[in-house]
Amino acid sequence: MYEVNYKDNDYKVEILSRNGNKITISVDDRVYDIDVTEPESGIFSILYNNKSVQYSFFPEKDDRKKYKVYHGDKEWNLEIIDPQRRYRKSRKGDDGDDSNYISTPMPGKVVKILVKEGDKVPAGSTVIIISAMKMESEYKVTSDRVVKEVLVKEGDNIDGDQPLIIFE
Amino acid sequence: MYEVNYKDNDYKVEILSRNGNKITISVDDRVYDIDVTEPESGIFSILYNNKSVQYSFFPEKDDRKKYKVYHGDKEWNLEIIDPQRRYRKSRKGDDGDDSNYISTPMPGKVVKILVKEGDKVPAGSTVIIISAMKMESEYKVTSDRVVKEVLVKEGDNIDGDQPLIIFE
Amino acid sequence: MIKKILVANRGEIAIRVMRSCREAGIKSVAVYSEADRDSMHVRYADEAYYIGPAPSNQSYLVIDNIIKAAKDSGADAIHPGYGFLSENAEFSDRCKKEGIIFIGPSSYAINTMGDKITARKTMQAANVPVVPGTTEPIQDIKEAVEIIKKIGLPVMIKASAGGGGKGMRLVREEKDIISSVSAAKSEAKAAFGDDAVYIEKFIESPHHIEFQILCDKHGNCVHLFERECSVQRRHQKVVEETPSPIMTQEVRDEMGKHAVAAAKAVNYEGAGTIEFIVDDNLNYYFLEMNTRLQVEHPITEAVTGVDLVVEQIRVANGEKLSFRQEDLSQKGHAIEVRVYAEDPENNFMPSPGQIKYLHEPLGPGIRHDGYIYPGYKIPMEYDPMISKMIVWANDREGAIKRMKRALEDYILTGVKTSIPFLKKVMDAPDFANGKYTTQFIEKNMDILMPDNEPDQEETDIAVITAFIDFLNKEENAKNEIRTAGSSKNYWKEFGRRKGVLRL
Amino acid sequence: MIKKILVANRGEIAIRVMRSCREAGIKSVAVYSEADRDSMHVRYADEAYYIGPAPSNQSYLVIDNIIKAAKDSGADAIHPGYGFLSENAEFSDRCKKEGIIFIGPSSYAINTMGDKITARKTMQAANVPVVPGTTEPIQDIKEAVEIIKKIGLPVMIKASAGGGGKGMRLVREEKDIISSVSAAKSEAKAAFGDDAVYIEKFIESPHHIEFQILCDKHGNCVHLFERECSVQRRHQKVVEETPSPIMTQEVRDEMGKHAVAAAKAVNYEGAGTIEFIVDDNLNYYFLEMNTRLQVEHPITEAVTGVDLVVEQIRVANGEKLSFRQEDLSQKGHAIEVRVYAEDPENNFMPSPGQIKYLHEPLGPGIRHDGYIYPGYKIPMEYDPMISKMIVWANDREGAIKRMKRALEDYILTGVKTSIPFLKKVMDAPDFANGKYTTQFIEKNMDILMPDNEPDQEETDIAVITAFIDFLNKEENAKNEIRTAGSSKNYWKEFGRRKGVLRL
Repeated sequence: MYEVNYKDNDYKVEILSRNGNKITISVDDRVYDIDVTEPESGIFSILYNNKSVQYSFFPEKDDRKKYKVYHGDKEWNLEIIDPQRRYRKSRKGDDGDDSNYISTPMPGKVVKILVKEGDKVPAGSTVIIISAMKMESEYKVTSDRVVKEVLVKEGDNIDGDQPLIIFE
Repeated sequence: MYEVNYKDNDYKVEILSRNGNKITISVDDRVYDIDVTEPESGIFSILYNNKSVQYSFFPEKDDRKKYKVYHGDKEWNLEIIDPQRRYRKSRKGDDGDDSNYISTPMPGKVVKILVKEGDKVPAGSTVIIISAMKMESEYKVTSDRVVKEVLVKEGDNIDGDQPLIIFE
Repeated sequence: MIKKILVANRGEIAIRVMRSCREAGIKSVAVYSEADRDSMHVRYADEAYYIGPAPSNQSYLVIDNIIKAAKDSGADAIHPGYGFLSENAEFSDRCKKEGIIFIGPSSYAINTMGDKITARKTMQAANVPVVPGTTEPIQDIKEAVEIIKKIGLPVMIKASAGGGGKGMRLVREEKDIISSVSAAKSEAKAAFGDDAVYIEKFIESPHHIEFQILCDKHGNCVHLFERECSVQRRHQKVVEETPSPIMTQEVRDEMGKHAVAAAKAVNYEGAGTIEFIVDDNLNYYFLEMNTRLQVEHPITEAVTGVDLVVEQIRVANGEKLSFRQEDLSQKGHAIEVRVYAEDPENNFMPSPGQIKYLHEPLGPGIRHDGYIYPGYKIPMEYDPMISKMIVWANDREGAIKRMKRALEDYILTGVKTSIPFLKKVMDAPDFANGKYTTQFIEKNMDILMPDNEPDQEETDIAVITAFIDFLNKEENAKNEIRTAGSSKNYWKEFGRRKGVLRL
Repeated sequence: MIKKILVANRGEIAIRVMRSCREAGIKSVAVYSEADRDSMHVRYADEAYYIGPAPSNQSYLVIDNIIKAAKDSGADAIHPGYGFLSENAEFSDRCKKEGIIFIGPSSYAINTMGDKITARKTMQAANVPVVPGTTEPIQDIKEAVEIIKKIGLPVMIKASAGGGGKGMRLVREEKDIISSVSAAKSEAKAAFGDDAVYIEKFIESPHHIEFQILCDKHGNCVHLFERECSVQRRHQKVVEETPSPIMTQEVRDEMGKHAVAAAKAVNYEGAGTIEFIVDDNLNYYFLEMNTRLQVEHPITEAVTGVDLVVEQIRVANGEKLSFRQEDLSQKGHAIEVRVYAEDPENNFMPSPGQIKYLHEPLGPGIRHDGYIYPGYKIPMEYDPMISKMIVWANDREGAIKRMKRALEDYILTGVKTSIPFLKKVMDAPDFANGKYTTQFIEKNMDILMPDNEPDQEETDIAVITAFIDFLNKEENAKNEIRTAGSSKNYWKEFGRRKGVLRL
């Protein structure tokens, strides 16, 4: 049994039957009869109840179980949870990882680093300043932390979602 | 040493030096200093002598050594010949294979088959009629042949370059 | 008011109609055959209904299936596009019977204009010029000679029972009249056992010029000027432009009036086209009426600013035309080319297949109405037209330059297309001068054939391209074997940047 | 005659200029920084020259490097686009010195219009209305009161030495004049040690309306009507349209004459823009002149039919304007939106990154000037504008509908864009009514914020999408392990079709 996580919910997904591109599938207790094709790479054309809709998607480069899905102006960040991952997740507790490091949602350049390894940083203080497209953003810690490791240096170009500073 | 075949010529190609996307390469005795990147899959942006040109290409699905290359209105059918293939080629003699079967340059539908296995077919006679987009084309043999095998039947949809009728 | 329209068509015209629906806030319903599940018109519509196997006589031409889809979807109206059922009187009637609005003319108008003889008689009654000639068979030589003198030379004499060129004589000079009539008659007698002949004015190397008309259900009818469609190959239009380079304002006004009279003669409703053949002296004759939207309608939209599909919908809604003849004018110059998946170098053989790479032309003055996308497989069951490209500029010279640029910018691989041929048309002196007739392609065939022979340097770069891609792929394949999964690679790269692998 | 143009710019404007070059039969030369090797402008040009590292002050802004590329390529002329060196007087002079035609005005025009005080004085001398106010600092309260009465309320009092809001007072009512002047003066004294103040007419919630002008080297100068640019966020234009919904023909003619007078006052050559601030009663005041092509120039091209880049090149060639003022007219209505890689929901933070999927809007009345392509990585070093989309229709209502459709058809994933925000602008009642000022975005912020909360069904389909793709990929991975190489698969499939594996 697979689940797909979106925000605070894990949706149970199950294929009830499949005949070529015609699929009957349940999401929690809601059942959909859909006709799905992939005319272009990363685009699903989906017909259901005779409605025609298009969903675009791509898996994240570093985790093929994490998806970005788009439809109209809407956007979802989803994660496929197979039994193995569910087990790991339950062991670690929620969001256990995320708060262990600072990262940015987008690529940019490190303008200034305000902490060094071993620093004790009080909640709310800025630890790093990143610029992207002429705009600078300050990244702060939300609780008291101790810096374990600084992975970048001033002037570095960084990717989005890349760990920058790791806390203990 | 690799060669690339185009029409009646085998071009000797050799990379003399490579530094990232800057490549010095010789084709027969002509040397090119090029700066080549692949901004989109299947598109090379090539700068040489400060000229900026674009070449599109794709390898054929059933033979990754056969390429179609496009530039402007021009089109090339090329084949990479590595030492192994050159050896095989020299053993078989030129074009030995091609004349053993009838195929079409494009996908279509079999309208009529005029021969059956074992038939002796005189040069110039039509053996199969294929339709594509409302237009019918007759395919003939250019020399006297004997039909070894008919691989398709009337009404079949066919791919381009698919063997249809094999001769002895 | 129409709230949902089923488009009983496919390809670019289906999408073109749906675009106007979207702008008008109207839901659109696609229908599709088995070959078209992945067609862009299905993806673009709000709803989509399957209507049968790939051959159009089992899907797009099956009235019952279309009507069923319309009923199931609750569509108020059906737009037929062009081709398929667009000029089918039975379909027009059937829609009416089923309480669905047919966005097109009545079966009466379709039938009257669909039959050449009836159309000709109707036009004569409405004082619209038709090609001069006899309407009844003639047997008497003397009568024939009199009629020929009345019509004026040159004329074509045709066997009334015949066909295939038998009993046919072209007469250019007066001295040949009697001998030609006699010869035609005896040839006809020998071939068909009947020596009756027809006589028709022979239009030498004519122009094909058509007028767009638009009529509402309240008796209002306007024309939206001409389209010059003389660039044809085997009676298939290839390039269209407006204004016509040979037109004068005087003749335009006069032809426009006749076009409106022609439409009114059949109580026409909606958008339609009156086709004329025109000689070099601008004498013009009714050829036929197309009781639907034409492929080339966008050039009229470009110079008049009128969205013809929106106007069709308004008329179908019972609204009055929102403009009068005097409100309409032509601004600038527009050219359309039809891009086909065909091989100009191989006798224009259709070239279905998969689009590998697609880059569509953009920028000032270009409208591109297509339906293909990268990876799309052009099916072999339907017309091989893949898009129509329309350019607009302030003057004809600017429009030609723009079209050349647009064709150059249009990059498409995987199938052969008519793009190289169309570039040659734009370059042909006869086209540039605007002095061309329906003989244009035939006459210029030698200079229109693409000469795609690459030079040594171009071939070298092509060879290099294939070779480098081949090497890159070999290299990647080796790397893939060495490392398992992209996730590891990511962290490896990240580690490299730091000098040490930390995570 | 100019035969080769170096475009000293990047992104969409470089391509836009090169398109006109192609149409005019002129070769184009691109320059590129390290971040731009894969940029479309490099791919589109005939030649390309590397000019330095990614930061623009090491590449696009380095005059020596641009000049060197021009010399190396043998370009006759340089087009600066907008931004970068386009309003740099030194660059204009340097080109002249090097014998390269600068497609833009003289350094005199750039300098005069570039300095606010000089520009204001020059405009006053040319009888172009400027915002009423003092030009010299005032210290005497009585004098200040007199001047305020002359200018008329409301006025803004500003500290002459100051900035940052200190010593600034808005006066709306007569009874507050004296107290406000006193307060401003003492605040100024305290903050800057100088109590001198300026007084300027306060334009309440103004409109920003600009006029396109075009002048040749022979003293001919025309305007190409107005552009309404009041939809701004932090003084950055977001949406532009023409005609302005508040304009009257009378005011248009008058403003046009003043725009021409403004350009003539600096002996202007080429294309330029005179910006005015306009109050609700259509009183207008010169704001500044942009001595270059504007981002929003295409809406003028759409309604006038004039290709402004082609005209710039003609002027640079020394040709006379090919039209007079009376030859120009506006037809229909055009709107432009600027699409940025930014996140409207996150304070419009720039969103560089890789474009994953791109589908550009096509069809009637749409012009899309962009430079991105699928797989393109938007660099973080430059302006985040990724394209400008222009629609044209016969009237304003039609243009708004068309823009909505175009924005809906524009599909782009991988980076956040302002498209959802622009859709909301088109839907805003104040915009639909044409009753908006530069306060529009601020005033409507609550209804302009995208509300992208999906409903349950949409989320379910998204979940299904991710899940099915995941399963498909798992399945493919297994198959890849089972079979080695695609060549084998092909023959296997072929064999299956025949029932037996024969080859």
